[in-house]
Amino acid sequence: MSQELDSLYQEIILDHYKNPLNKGLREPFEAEVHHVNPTCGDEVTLRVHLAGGVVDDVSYDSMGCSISQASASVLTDLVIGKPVDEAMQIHATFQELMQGRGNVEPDEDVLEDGIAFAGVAKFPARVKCALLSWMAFKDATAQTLAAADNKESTNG
Amino acid sequence: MSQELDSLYQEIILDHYKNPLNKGLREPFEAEVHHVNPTCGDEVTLRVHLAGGVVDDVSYDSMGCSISQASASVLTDLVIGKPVDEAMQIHATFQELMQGRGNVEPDEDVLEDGIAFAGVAKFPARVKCALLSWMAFKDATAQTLAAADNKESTNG
Amino acid sequence: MDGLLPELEVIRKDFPILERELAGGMPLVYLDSANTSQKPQVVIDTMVDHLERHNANVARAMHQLGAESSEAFENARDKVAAFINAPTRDEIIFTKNASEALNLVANTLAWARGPLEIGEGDEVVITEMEHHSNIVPWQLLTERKGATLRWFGLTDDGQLDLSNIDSLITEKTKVVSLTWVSNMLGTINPVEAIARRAHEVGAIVVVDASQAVPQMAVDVQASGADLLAFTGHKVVGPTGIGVLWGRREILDQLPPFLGGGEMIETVAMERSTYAGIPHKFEAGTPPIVEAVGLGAAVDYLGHVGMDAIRAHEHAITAYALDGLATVPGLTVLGPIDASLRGGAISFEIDGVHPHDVAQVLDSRGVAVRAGHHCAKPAHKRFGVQASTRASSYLYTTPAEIDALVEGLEYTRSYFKLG
Amino acid sequence: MDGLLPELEVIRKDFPILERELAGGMPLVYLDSANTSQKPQVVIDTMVDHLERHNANVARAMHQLGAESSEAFENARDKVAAFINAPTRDEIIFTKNASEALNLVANTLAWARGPLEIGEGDEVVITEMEHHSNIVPWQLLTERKGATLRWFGLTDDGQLDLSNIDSLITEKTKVVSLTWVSNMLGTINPVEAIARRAHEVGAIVVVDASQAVPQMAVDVQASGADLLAFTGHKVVGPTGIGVLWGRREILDQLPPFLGGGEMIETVAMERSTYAGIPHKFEAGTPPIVEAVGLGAAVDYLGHVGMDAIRAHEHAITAYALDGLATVPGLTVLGPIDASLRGGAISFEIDGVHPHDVAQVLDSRGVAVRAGHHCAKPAHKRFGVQASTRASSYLYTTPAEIDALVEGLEYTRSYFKLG
Ligand SMILES: Cc1ncc(COP(=O)(O)O)c(C=O)c1O
Ligand SMILES: Cc1ncc(COP(=O)(O)O)c(C=O)c1O
Repeated sequence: MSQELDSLYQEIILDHYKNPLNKGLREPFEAEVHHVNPTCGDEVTLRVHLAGGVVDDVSYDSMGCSISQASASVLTDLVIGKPVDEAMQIHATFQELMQGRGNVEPDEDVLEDGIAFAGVAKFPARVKCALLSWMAFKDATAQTLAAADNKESTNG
Repeated sequence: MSQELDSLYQEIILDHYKNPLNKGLREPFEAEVHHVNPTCGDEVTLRVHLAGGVVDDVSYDSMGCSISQASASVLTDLVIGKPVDEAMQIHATFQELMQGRGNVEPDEDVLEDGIAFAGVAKFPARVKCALLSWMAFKDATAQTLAAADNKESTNG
Repeated sequence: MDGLLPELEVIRKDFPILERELAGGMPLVYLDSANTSQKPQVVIDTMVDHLERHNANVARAMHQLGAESSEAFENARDKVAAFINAPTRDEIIFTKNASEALNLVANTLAWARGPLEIGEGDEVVITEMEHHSNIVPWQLLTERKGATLRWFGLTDDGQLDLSNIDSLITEKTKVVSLTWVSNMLGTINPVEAIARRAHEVGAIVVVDASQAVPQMAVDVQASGADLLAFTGHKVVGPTGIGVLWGRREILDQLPPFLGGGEMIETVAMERSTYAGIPHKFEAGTPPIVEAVGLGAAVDYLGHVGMDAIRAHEHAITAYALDGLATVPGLTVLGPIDASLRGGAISFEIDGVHPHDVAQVLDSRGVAVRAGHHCAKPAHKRFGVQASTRASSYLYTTPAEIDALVEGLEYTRSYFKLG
Repeated sequence: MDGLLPELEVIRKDFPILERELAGGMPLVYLDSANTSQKPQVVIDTMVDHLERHNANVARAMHQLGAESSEAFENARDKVAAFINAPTRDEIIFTKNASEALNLVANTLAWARGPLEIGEGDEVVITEMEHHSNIVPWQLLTERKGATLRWFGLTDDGQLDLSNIDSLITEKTKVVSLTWVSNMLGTINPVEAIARRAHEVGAIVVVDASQAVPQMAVDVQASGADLLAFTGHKVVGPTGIGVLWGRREILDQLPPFLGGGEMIETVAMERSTYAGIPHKFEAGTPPIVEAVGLGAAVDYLGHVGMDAIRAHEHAITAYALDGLATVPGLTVLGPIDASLRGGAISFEIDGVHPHDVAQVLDSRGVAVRAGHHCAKPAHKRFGVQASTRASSYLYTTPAEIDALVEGLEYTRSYFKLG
């Protein structure tokens, strides 16, 4: 039983949980979103700042379990500084891993520390925890891009 | 099976069904009520005329099955001309028989042809049919008495 | 007989109740399936297994039983979505029965603001052959909102009178709600054509598929419906569960119905926000074991094949119509061409009240329904107060139809009719 | 240990799921009964017997199966009426769950005219410890009708703060709705005293007895409630059924809720009239097999004895509170005196999130709930976002509480807390 548990609570996850990266809300940002996991109440407020097609900053404030906290930390570590397209690609890869019920082989080149979440995919109730901040990131990025589009088309 | 059926459809019932007594709506009357069996749609419109503490007339118009039709016929035959108290007593006796699930011994002195309904009590789905006009009679009589009371107290 | 299910005797063995002996040792001849269907062993066993081994609340519970129960419950949603070809599982809302599903729509429309809002001058169109569950909600809605309720009439052979469709469904129409298959007349209505007209004028189309889903392959995307309701207990599933399917675009616009449980996003003293579909409309602990049973039921029907079931019903219905035509004084209400109808056949017999018909049949083990079948306006249209209804399903045999016809002849003789 | 059910091992044998082995061969320790209770064999068997031998629709069907099914269904109403000491069976309304029962009341009040009508300037009073199902319906009602929602606060030890009762419940108050036993804090509220004040000002009293009926003998007539709701799946019955009890005088004044099926007296195109209670509030095919199961469930509980169950819960709860007090960094939310509370115990542990607590416990077979338990305002009141909840029932043993406490110690060591 402890073995099963260890596959969920990888050392990497517990490390990110204890020492989360990039935590706190920062300026500047184009979009701020607030996402909730309705069943358990976990919450994240997340801001995205894009500049020149690159994810310049992702800042967040969150309350929740080890999985959701660690996952926000890993997210920011992975996407900050990446071109938006690549960040969205990483998002897709992570989501695929999480929803794969443990049958998807994690790609360390893309996901780095994120591969530690492979074990979470086997716990359906925890998948939502791992995805909370990722969904918020996707939402905020989409809002930022849509707003930029709007501006352009109004200007054009 | 035919035997069981015969206990329900006594000759007396079929006779009343084919040749109902006192059918049709008549004047004078103090109260008219309309009762429905919601599950099957059987309907009865029933009028009561009381005079000097006696049930002077009960007239009715009805649509429904043999049991409900015959029961209206037997009702009027039993209560017309009886003092109100006695009529209500007959009502109570008939209702008790109907709701007795076949375990109540019918009292021929009180119920006369009404004892033919003893078999109906064994068919829970049909008890409502047999009671439809009886409930209407009780309701109309109560309304008449209440109106008379009111008048008295207003006059007094 | 052509069209009968090839393995009818095997199918009958799946339904334990069909072995029942009734009073006087009579075998059961169950011809009341439009009222409720019987349940195959696999549905019962699946429910028992869930209760004995996997029972837990769903969504909220993270432990192993909770995960098993949630998975079984949500799998049922997938199965139902596939069964009616819904574009996404999120559009499947579990209710307690078809009546709740229809009321959910009428009730949330009463509180809707924006394009779906209904008020004075607006019209809702239904038909004279609706079940009360598709009448009363619209009466309550139009009364409460000062809108007007209008009705498709019926032709003498029990079909919708479409001659005035263009003056009935107009720019004022906000909702058209109709039954796909009538539970009284058996009529199959041209839902798609009516939906086309309704969509021309911007009305939404609600389809009561309570009698359609049990009897034929239903494809909600091809149907023309915007919202569609059916009920578990008529598709060999348990009571306590119904389904509302709706296009996401419409469901998203409707305000919440019942509040509490998993229908929320967050609850605060100042104000609450609501979950997305389907959960937004599923307040409180859902019918869990019932959904699991319904999943097994649609699996079962899918395995037999809905086209095969439709062919079986058609064959039995044609055979029944032929048999009933031999009974003197008997008039069928509704189409007498089996290809225009489903398997519910209502009729009257001169000189015997439907209650009495049903009673005599029951004494011979033949179970039919007598009354208004929750379709009073349709009965009134045909000048009758009540009727007797025989309704078949995938387990019905020609021999059972023979027992019905013989029973009706016996009824006539019992009541001493010519 | 004093107060435990004398035949606890025999009772446990009645619940087949308690034999379940979980992942890694761990035996099930089910401590999530406030979420949903497990089902004894007799409830399952009664449902199976109904489905296999007596299944038919009720009320409408006059045949033998219909009579058997109607009788079983209506007997269940009698059993429930007796179980909560309702003055008449007609006051027992079957809903799909407690949430629907509470929404039924709020929803019909929105359309009520006359003395029960709610409008601007009127107030509804609830409490900060309500389950979302007793919050959201009142938020929707007061929002929609321009009325005001007011709240009883909570004391630091998780009881209702009654200090301002006279300024909270005033002449403006139309409804006071509160939970009898909190599903999060466990608190047992003084329903009768609050009802007395509410009745002084002419308000009606709605009681959410979802956690009370499973745990103690409930006498609706003595309770002070005008309306009272509970849910089948928490009293060892199936999902898909709940109960609303109400005083006839109140129920008669409420307009219909859902329309269709047996809730009518007559339906005409011009207008419809409605049946008397209870049918007026039971639209469509009711949860038949669920009612039959619920009847068996209350019979079962009655046979064990509600006072004995209360004593058992009290003993287990006291034992659990003692055990939890030994876990470093653990804080119980709610009264720590077992005699003031029911068997649901929510707690937090410094440094471990409730999700993680529940996960570690689950790996040891101990099933508890983690989250907000549909009581977000109460969590907010205590400055926490979520908690872990262990909840016992008549089948819970002291050894299971030991497993919980050991599991919590293991959790602390797993997360490397001092
Ligand atoms: C206090 C309380 N009220 C209401 C409910 C709602 O019950 P249901 O989900 O069965 O509608 C629950 C249980 O979830 C509860 O604990
Ligand atoms: C056409 C039709 N609509 C609606 C209903 C209502 O279904 P339920 O009683 O399960 O809500 C029925 C069956 O009773 C029906 O036949």
